[in-house]
Amino acid sequence: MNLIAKALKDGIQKSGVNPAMISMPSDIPFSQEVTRELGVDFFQTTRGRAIAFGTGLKLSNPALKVMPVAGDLMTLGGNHLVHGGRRNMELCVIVVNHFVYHTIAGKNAPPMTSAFSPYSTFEEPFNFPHLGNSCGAVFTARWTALHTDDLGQSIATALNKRGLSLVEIIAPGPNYYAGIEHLDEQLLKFYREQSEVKNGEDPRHVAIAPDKKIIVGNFTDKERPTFIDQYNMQLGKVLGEKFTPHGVIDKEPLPGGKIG
Amino acid sequence: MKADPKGVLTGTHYIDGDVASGYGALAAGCRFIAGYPITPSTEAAEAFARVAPRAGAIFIQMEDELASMAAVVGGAWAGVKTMTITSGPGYSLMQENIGFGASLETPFVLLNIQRGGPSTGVPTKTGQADMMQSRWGSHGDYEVIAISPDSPQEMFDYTVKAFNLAEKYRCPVMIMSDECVGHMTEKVVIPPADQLEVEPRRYYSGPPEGYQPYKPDPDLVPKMAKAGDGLKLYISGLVHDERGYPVAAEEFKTIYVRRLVDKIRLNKNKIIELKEEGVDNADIVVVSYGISSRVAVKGVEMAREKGYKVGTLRLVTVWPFPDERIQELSSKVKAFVVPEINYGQVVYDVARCTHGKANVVLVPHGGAGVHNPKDITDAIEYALKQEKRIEGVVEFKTRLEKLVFEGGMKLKE
Amino acid sequence: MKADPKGVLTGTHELTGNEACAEGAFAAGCRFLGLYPIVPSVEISERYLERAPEIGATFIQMEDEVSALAAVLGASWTGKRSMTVTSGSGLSLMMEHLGLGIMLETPCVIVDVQSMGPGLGLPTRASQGDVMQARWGSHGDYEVIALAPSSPQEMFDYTIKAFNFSERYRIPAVVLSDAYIARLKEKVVIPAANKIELEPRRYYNGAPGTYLPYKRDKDYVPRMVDIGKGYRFHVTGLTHDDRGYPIMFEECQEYNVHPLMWKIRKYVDDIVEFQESQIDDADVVVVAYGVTARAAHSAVEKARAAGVKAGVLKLTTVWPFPEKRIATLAKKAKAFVVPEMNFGQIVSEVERCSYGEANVFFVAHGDTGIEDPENILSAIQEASRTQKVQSGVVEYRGA
Amino acid sequence: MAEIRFAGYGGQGIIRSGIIAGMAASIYDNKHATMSQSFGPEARGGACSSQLVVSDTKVLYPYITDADVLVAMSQAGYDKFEPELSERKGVLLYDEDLVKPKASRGKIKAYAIPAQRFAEQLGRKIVANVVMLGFFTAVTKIVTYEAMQKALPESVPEKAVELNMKAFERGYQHGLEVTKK
Amino acid sequence: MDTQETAQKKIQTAKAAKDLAQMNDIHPMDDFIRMDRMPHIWCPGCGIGIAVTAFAAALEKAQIDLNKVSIVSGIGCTGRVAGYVKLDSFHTTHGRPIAYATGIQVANPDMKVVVFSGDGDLIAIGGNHFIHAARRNINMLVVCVNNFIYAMTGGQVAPTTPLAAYATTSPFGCVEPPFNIPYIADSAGAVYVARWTTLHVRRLMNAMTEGLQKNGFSVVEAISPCAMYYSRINRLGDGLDMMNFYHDNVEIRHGEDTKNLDIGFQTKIICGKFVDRERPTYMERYSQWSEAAKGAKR
Repeated sequence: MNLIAKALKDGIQKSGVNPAMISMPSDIPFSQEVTRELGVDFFQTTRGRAIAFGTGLKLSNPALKVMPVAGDLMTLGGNHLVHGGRRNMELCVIVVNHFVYHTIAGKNAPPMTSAFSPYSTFEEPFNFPHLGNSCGAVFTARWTALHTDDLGQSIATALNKRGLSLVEIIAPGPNYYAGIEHLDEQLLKFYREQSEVKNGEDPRHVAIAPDKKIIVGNFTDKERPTFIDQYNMQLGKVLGEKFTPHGVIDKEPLPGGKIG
Repeated sequence: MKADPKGVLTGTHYIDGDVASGYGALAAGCRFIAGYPITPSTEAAEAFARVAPRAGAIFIQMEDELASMAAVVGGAWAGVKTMTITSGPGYSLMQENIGFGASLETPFVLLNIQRGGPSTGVPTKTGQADMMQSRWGSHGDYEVIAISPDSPQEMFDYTVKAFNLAEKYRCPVMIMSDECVGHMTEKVVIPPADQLEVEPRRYYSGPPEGYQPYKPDPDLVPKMAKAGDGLKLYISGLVHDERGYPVAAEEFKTIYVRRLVDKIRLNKNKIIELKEEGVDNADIVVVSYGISSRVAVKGVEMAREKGYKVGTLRLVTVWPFPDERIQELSSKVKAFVVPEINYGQVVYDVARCTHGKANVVLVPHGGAGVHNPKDITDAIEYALKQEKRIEGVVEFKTRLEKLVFEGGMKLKE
Repeated sequence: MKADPKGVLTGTHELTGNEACAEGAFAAGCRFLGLYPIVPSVEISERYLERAPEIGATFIQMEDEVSALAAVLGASWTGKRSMTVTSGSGLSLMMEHLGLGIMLETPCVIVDVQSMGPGLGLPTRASQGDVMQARWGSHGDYEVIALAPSSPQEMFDYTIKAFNFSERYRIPAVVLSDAYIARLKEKVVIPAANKIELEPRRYYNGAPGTYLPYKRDKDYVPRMVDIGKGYRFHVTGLTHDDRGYPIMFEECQEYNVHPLMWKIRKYVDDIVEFQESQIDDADVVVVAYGVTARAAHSAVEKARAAGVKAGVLKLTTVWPFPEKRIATLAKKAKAFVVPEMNFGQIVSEVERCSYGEANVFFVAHGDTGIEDPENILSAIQEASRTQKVQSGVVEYRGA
Repeated sequence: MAEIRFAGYGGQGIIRSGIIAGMAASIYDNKHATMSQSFGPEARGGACSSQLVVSDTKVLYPYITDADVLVAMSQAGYDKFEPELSERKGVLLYDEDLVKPKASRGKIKAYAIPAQRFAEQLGRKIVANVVMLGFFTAVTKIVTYEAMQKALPESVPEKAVELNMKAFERGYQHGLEVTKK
Repeated sequence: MDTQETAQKKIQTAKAAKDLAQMNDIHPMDDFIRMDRMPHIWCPGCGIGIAVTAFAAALEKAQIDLNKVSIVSGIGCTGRVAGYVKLDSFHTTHGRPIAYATGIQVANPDMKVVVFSGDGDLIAIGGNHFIHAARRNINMLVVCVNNFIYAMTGGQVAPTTPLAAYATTSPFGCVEPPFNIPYIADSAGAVYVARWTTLHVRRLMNAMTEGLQKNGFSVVEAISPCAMYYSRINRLGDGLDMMNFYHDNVEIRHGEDTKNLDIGFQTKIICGKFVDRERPTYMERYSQWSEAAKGAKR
């Protein structure tokens, strides 16, 4: 988790957003030391509901920057991701993907007894950037935890993006693969050798498969009105003068960092 | 604190219970509702969506009930009063995050317009079979407050009250209404904003470093904070200590969960609201809640015409349950008659509190309709006739049961 | 019906509770597992899928608990005995489909390895906080059968029992294990397949055109068929008639839902099981279930040694609750002591069924992990000293 | 106290009728009025009814026990709810083109109106329920004419107020004529 | 329980009388439709019935043994389809028919499973099951009748409601862009994706036939008018007007890139067959795994 925390911190710093305005609903248990270090408000939510929880935060106080962190494959939370993307809810979603190593290394020789992995090995994993892109995310990127600079930059861009952005981080999962921790060195080397940077690649071509390199980079970067934009636009049109736009206090721009 | 006039639709309305509850939420200061359409609760969401913009409130229709409930908890931590609206199956889906909200000591209100169950059941018709679910539906130990209104006016009033209780005790408050009340249209008088008392959120106001999200005040309720205030909140659904940090040590669990339940149990006399009528020298007391209490009125009326001494005890707050009051009454009366639109839920708590001192007669009804008041009269009569103490809850055989299972049923489709 | 030898690992083994549960499922003929991994129930799934290929059982890891139980209900209608395993928050997510299982009268087993709640709680620690949820957690009216094992051997035995109950009464049955039993490793004796008695599914054997999915036998339980056999039936979660067609009026609701209660309530005596020890002359009866029963036994031994006449009533089936037995004992004994790893759930049932004839002492979740026999012992001693019958539960808060 | 049942099929504005009458009684006549509705998921075109209890004091029991008035706008609605009409004091109002009533029982008084035909003559079939409301007001006098005049414009779209007032008047006049006889 | 039987007999007698009355008319769909449940609940002008008819024809055309087809529906207007179709049919909970069907398919791979449900059911609450079943490539045909709104509950906004269209829970116009269902299905891994409106009955039927014959997760989106809510709230006329609209505004583009298939409010609708590819199904991967597992063990 350290690698990820570092990347998050780096990203927040680079983005210029005031950490106090960042709320981080997460279904990964970060330690209090880490979140204090990040300087954000941290919420450990029920499994898979970080995005839904974040939607509540964002709509109740649009001045907040909301940064849901989702663990493992987002199995339970897949629906919230696609709907968040469709609405273009202004959320900076970080997906931490621990599974890839096994898929890549073709380690699907059963039966394996380490928790969680054996059931999934014969299923094909999601191509997150593609799924995110197809449901409407305005920014998608994938990096391994090793690409620290690029990852930090991507997170910074994502944080300042108006709309749902999705950054997939491929990282070893010491929490779950306790038994293979000693592999970390090798694993990182593996990441280095096996990944290929292709910025701007069409996300549909970045699926992770055993015989292919992991394509990393910033894939999608587009503009779409956010949910709140669309809400203000539509209600302004229908209700006219009577309507006070949501999230605009005294017609001042929102606090909480640069808004593009 | 007085209500914000922007959210109060002062005046006399002729609206149904669902709509009244939607208006009540806005008047109570609710500024965020996340919901998902489900019959028969949708009108409340629709009503709120219509009036929300005038008060700067927002309604979002989420992708499902799980997301609605999670968003409502999130919204509350962003500093606004929040609510969600649902019915039977949606309520079941929300259970995980209700427990989560309770463990975070999040104030929010949940409106459940009960319908016929189990499963999809009878969506367009009434039921009262989620009462125990409202108390026990999520895993682990927690306590909630549940209110059961019986008219559109009460739907308004008690929605406001529900928000007040939620803020006061930092816990989920359930409005356990039902389809009959939800779809019943009556006059609803909404007072001016300056006559509506709303409970402000108890915010922490000390230095940022000193904030502990679960450090209780003397009434066992901790102070709230909101995201974005620079407090570096660490809020976790895991077992946590007063700072909110997850701890593995067992004793914290004891303290933490004990306070979760104690903050309601020990304050229960302040929370419980009952409406009693004619119980003082009654032989029989009819215990009821929600729409059943209005139906019971007729049954009681008929029994009184026959000269029986019958009192009524209406549970406005069903949870926490008024153990002491039932205990007290059970040594004075002969029996309790409990009409419920289910096959026995709250009646077991009545029975528990009698400690064998009075008989308990359940008048069941499966839902999709209300009791025939004659059944209640008959049950009163039956209870009066019993000389002996009967162990257990007597399930009174209703006209409907006889009709359906003893022949004579007509298929009217 | 005897068990299929293919699934029975006959012999004496050292197994954890979770492993024993998976073995029990195989022995009971379970051939489909719909799961979503959650601590502390994962080892059941792991054991299951490790052995599944050789036994010919299938499983699927679904995207969440909601769909895991949905898949189990679907699989059950194909004729395969099916189960799902989960823990606290997973059980909360399954509540809607528990209701569907009740309404479709689909036999299946839900194993809930209880850990601390509410919310995320403490996933690795044991608790008994889901007991009331198992009974009341889904909307609408229903009855369930729930069993509480207290050892790996009982995990094995009760899993089979749960399958038998679920087939007999066409109802989802719940096994309320806990994180402690799950990890506890003990000797488990698995008998030969021909010594394991299984309840066969109650099939309908008539001609395809004549099948009514909800036509009840005299004991209120309807008969099943497998899909794909040409019956082409319809079932729905809406209130329905015998044909499984939705009819939504009051009479049909009564016709449909009331027997869902009766099929359990009228056979309570056949279902309810409990184990008693030293109860005949007991002044104080400890009512316990699951892992707390072990502490209860130990406390009772000590109490006896100290001259207090104490006994244990251990619930095998928590639901339905043994109302009659409690009522009988209330008249004989002075008091009940109810230790639970929660803050008061089954104790209110004991209070209700004692009809004011005996005191009820409650020993809440203690500070020392698995219920401390010393705590229970002190409660027993206090209970034996208290003469007057008090109203309400007396919560024992430690010496 | 008066117990009124409006019955017809979905799309006729049966529930709306209950609301308008209830609003008139409770807000503008200062009485108490409770309206409850019942419909199934198959409501479109299916049976639909609303019950209204009007009382000078607070309405405790909100449902019909011994109906004073049945307003029937479909045969199915008539068949279903006729039996609950009080033998002593019942009043039946029906659309003579849509309902064929059985022989009268007890002291039930029946009044007929071609409400739908009138509505068609006015230009829109959809206001048949308002014609019926006018008729109801005139015949039963449970709700005052003045209260209905106030409640009606509040309950219909602005554009349709005039048409609805006309429809109400048409039914009301017919009611006066019928009761004079 | 004699009394219960008596009551039941009464139901049966009443039903039998109704059945008899209908006996005189034998309809070609009799083997497929539960005639004893007619009339159905769908409103005049609704397109769901057309989709069901197309499905019946598709089953015939695909020459599938009706005893080996199981149909699962969720909640909503389209959710009632399972109840009217004389197959092994399940009416389940809201949003979960795909999960339920997955259980059937995995436990008994011989069954052909069809999920027939609405947009709100499959894409809103059931979105997760939709994408995960597509990812796993579970062998099933999903027919998603898309009428742009929640109709059963009375016209609430759906994740398919076009921007600015009105619904009861978007009283000032819909503010959320709708899903492009083929795109989601495609990106999650469906092997067959087609979209037609209920005007294109024959093509819809052909798409369903192909979907039934396909080994893997197939999605057929059937755009259907909702005359009672969607059209009424948005003042778009009745069912026939919507059909006319489809006639004038549908463009057929087979093989179109799924990302170009967005639907706006009363704008052009692109229909056609968009995806038809091969991927190993869940069961294929599973049996591979299972064989390997047995090998590993011994």
